[in-house]
Amino acid sequence: MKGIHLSIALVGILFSLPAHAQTGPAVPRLKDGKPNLSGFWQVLNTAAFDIQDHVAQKGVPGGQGVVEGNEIPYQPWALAQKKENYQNRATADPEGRCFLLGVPRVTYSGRPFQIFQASGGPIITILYEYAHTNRFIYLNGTPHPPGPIDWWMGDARAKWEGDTLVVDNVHFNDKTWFDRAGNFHSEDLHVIERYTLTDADHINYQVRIEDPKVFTRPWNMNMVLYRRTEKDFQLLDYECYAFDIDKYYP
Amino acid sequence: MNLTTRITVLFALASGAAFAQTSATPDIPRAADGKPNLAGIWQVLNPANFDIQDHQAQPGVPAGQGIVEGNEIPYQAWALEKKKANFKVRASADPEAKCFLPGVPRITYQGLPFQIFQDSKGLSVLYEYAHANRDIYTNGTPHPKGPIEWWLGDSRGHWEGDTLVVDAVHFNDETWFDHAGNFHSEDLHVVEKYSLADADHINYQATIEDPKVFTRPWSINTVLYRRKEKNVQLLEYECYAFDLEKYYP
Amino acid sequence: MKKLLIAFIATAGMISVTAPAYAHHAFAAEYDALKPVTLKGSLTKLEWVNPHAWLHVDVKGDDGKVTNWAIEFGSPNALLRRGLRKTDFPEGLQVVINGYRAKNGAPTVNGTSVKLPDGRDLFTGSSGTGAPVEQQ
Amino acid sequence: MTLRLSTFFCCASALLLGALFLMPERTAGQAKPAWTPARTPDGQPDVQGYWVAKDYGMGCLTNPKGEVGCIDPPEGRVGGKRAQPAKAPSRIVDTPDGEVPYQPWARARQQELLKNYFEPTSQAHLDPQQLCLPLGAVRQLTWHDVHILQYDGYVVFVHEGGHSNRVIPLDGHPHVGENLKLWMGDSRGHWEGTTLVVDVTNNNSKGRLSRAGDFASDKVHIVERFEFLDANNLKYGARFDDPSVYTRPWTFGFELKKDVFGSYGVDQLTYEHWEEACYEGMRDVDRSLRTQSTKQGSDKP
Repeated sequence: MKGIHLSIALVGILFSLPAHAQTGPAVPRLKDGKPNLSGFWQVLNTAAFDIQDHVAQKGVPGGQGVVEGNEIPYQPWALAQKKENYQNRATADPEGRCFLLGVPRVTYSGRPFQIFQASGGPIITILYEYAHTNRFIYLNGTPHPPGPIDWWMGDARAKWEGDTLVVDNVHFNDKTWFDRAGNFHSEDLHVIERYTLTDADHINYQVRIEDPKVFTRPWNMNMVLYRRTEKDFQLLDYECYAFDIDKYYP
Repeated sequence: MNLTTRITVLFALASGAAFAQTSATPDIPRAADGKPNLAGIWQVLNPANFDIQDHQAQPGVPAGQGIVEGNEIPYQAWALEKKKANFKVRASADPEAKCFLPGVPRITYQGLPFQIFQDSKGLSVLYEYAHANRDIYTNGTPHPKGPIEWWLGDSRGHWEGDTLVVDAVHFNDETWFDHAGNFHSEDLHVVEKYSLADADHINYQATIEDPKVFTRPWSINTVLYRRKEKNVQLLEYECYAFDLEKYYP
Repeated sequence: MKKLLIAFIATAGMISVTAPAYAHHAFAAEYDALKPVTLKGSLTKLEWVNPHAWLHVDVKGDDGKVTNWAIEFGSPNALLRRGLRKTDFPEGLQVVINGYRAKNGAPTVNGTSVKLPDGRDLFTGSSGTGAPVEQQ
Repeated sequence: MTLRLSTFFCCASALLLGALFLMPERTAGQAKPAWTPARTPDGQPDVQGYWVAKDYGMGCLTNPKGEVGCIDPPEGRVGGKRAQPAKAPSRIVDTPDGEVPYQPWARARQQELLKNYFEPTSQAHLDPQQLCLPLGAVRQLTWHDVHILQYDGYVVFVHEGGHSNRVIPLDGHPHVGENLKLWMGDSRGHWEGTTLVVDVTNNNSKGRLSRAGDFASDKVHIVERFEFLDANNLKYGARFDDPSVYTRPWTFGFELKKDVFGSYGVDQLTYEHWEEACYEGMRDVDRSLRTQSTKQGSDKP
C-alpha cells in the first residue's frame, strides 16, 4: 500500500509546475527518466542588448528586462564603472571584438545553440552558433578543478533537482559583459543556472548571479528559451573574428 | 524492487502516459466561432529579414537557412540584374533603412513582435515596428476597386478548414522582401496562409505572384513563435523618431 | 577590428536628417492666407502619397515662361473613398487650381479646389488643418 | 495580483461569465447607466466603431476650433473673409481660469514654443505631429478618428492618422517597467459600468498636447475616463497629474461622437480604415526654416 501514497505525492509534484502554465505537448524524457533538453534553442527577448528594461534605439529593439525586479545591486564604485562601460560600449564591449561571451550571456546572445544530452550520460554538451563556442556540463559528480582559474566560459558542474537541471559555474575571467549595455562582473563571478522544461518546446531558464566583489547581494535573471521547430533546422556559422580577414582567404 | 526504483518507475509511467496522450493532434485554441484562435503575440526566430534566401553571416548579420521554398527566386533576366544592383546599395536603399513601412510579407518576419487580435469579422494585427497595423477582413467584403498603391496593401481573408488564407493586393513598388534587395512591382499579389501547428506555433506560408518581375509564382515558408514570457507586451520601435528625439526632451 | 554593431535589424544606413519636412501642418504655418492664387495648366505628375497628395502642374506665365507648380491637396484616402483613382489624373490633364501660395515664395500652393475639364470640382480642402475651406 | 471588485466585472473568464450576469451590475452609489449596451463575448459593453471629436481641431486647448494658440496667424485670418470659428467648449474642463495650471517656467516654455510655431528656427520648434510622430495617448484622440475595437480581455484603439494605436489590457496586470518611456504610454483599463477607466503611465511625453506647445513631462500620470453616455455619445476626460510641470492636476476633456472624420454620416458597418503611411509621404519642402535653402518639389527620400 505504501507505494500508492508515494505515487500520489509524486503526482502532486508533477502538477506543481512553475507559474508558467504548460500549454504545449508534454516534456520529453530520456530512458533514464530525466527531461530531455536535447535540441536547438534560442531566446526571443532583447537581453543581448540590455538585460534591464530598455527603450528602443536605432538598430536596437526595446525590451522588457530579464533581471528579476529590474534592479542590479551594484556597489557604488561598480555602478560608476557600469555607466562608463555604457558610454564606451561601441568599443569596450568584448562582443565587439568577437571574444567569447561568457555565461549566461552566450545563452541569450540571440543566436541559436544546440544541447546534446544522452540517457544517463556523464556530460551534457552545448554548442553555440556564436563563434562556435562550446560548453561541457559535467553530470558525473566530479567537483570543479581547484582554482584560481580564469576561463571565458567558466567551468560547469551540474546535478538534477527533480526535473530541473542545476548547473554550477565558477572559474570565470573578468573580461566578459552580461550584455551590450556594459553590465559587468569580476573573476569571482559564481553563476547558478536552472534549466526547466515547461513543455516540449519551452525551457524556463533562471540564472542566479553572485559576485561579492561587485554586487551587494546575489540577483537573478529569468527568461524563456524557445525550441527551434523549423524543418531541417541546424546551426550555421557566426565566425565574427573572421569577417575582416575573409577576403584574404577566398 | 527498492523504494527509489519504484519511485522512478512510477515517475516514468506517470510521465510516459502523459507524453503518449499529447502526441496525438495537439489541441489548438479555438475562438467562439470554432475557428482556430490566432490571438496572441508572435515573432519569427530566423534572420529572413536580412535575406530570405540561404545566406552566410556578415558583421551584424546572422547566417540563415532561407525561407524561400527551393531557395530560388524566379526573377526575369532584367529583374535579377536590378536585384544585384539593389544588393550593392542596400545600406541606404533598403526602405527599412529609411524607416518606411516594410510591406507584406516582410512585416511578418522582420524580427520584431506583433500582436494578433481576432474576432468573427477579421483580424486586427498590430506590429511593434513603427506601430504599423493591418486589418485582415474575413467578412466576405471584396478588395476596394484599384489601382491603389499602399505600403501594406489591402488584405481579405477566409478560412479553408483550420487555415486562414489571406489575399493581399494594392501594393506600391517601393518595399523590399528583405535587406538583400529582393524587390517587386506594384502588381504584387500575395496569398498568405496562417495555420496553427499547435498552441504555440503558426506555420506561415506566403505565395508571391508578380508577372512583371518573376517568371512564375514562388513561396516562402516559416514558423511564427508565440511569445511565452510572463506579462510580455509590445513596446515601440519608432524607427524614424530616433534622430529627432533629442529635440523633444 | 571594425566596430561590430550586431543588430537584429540591419539599419546600417545612416538616416540623414533631411531638412525638416512637414507631414501635415497648420495651414498658417506654411501658407499665406493673404496670397490666394488661381492656376490654369496641364498636369505633369501626381504624387498619390499620404498624408497629402501632390499635383505638379505646368503653368504658362504671362511672359510665356512655363513654371512647374507643386500643389498640395487632400489626403489620398479621401479621394479614394470618392472613387477617384490615379488613372483619373493622366499626364496633360487640364486643371484649374485655386489655393494659397506658400509663405516662402516657392511655386507651392495649398490647393483648395481643383476643377477638371469635365467641370467636376474635386473638393480638396486640406481638412483639419485650419485651411480656409475646412470641413465642419 | 489582488482581484479588485471593479476588474471582476470585466475580465472574468468564460467560466465565470454565467455567474457574472447573475450579479447585480450596478453597485451601490453608481448612477443608473444611461443605456443598456450590447455586450461583447467577454462581457464588455460593446462600444466598437469609429469615434471622432465633436469639435474638431487641435490648434488650441481653450478653443479647439480656433487658430494655433487661439490667436490669429501673423498675416491675419485665412482668406480674410472667413468668420471667426464658433467658440467651442474649452478642453481644459476643471481649472478656475480655464487654463492649464502651468508652473511659471512651464508657462514660459509653452509660450516660447507657441511664438516659434509660425517662425520655427530650430527642429525643436516643430510640433512632432508635423513629422508623423505619434501624438501621445490623449492628443491622438483629437486627430482624425479612432477605431475602437474590443477583444477578449482587451480594448484596442487604432487611428488612421499615421496608423498610431494603443493596446489596453483589462486584466489588471502591472504596468511595464517605469523607465520604459513610450510615445503612446502604457495603458491598463477596467470597466465601471459603461465607463472605461484607463490608467496611463510611462509616457515619454514627446508628443505635445496641442499645436500651441502645450506639454507634459515624462513623469506625468494620466487617468482617462471614457463615459459612454449612449451608443453614439462619449464624454472623455483625461486627468493630468504632473507636479514637476503643473501647480495642480487638471483635466483635458472633450466630447466625441460615433462618426468618421471627413466622411461624416457614413455607414459604420461598411466603413474601413485604409493605410495612411504618413512618414513615407512626407516631402522635403522647406516651408519655414528661413535658414534652410529652398528645396521643393518631390525629391522622394
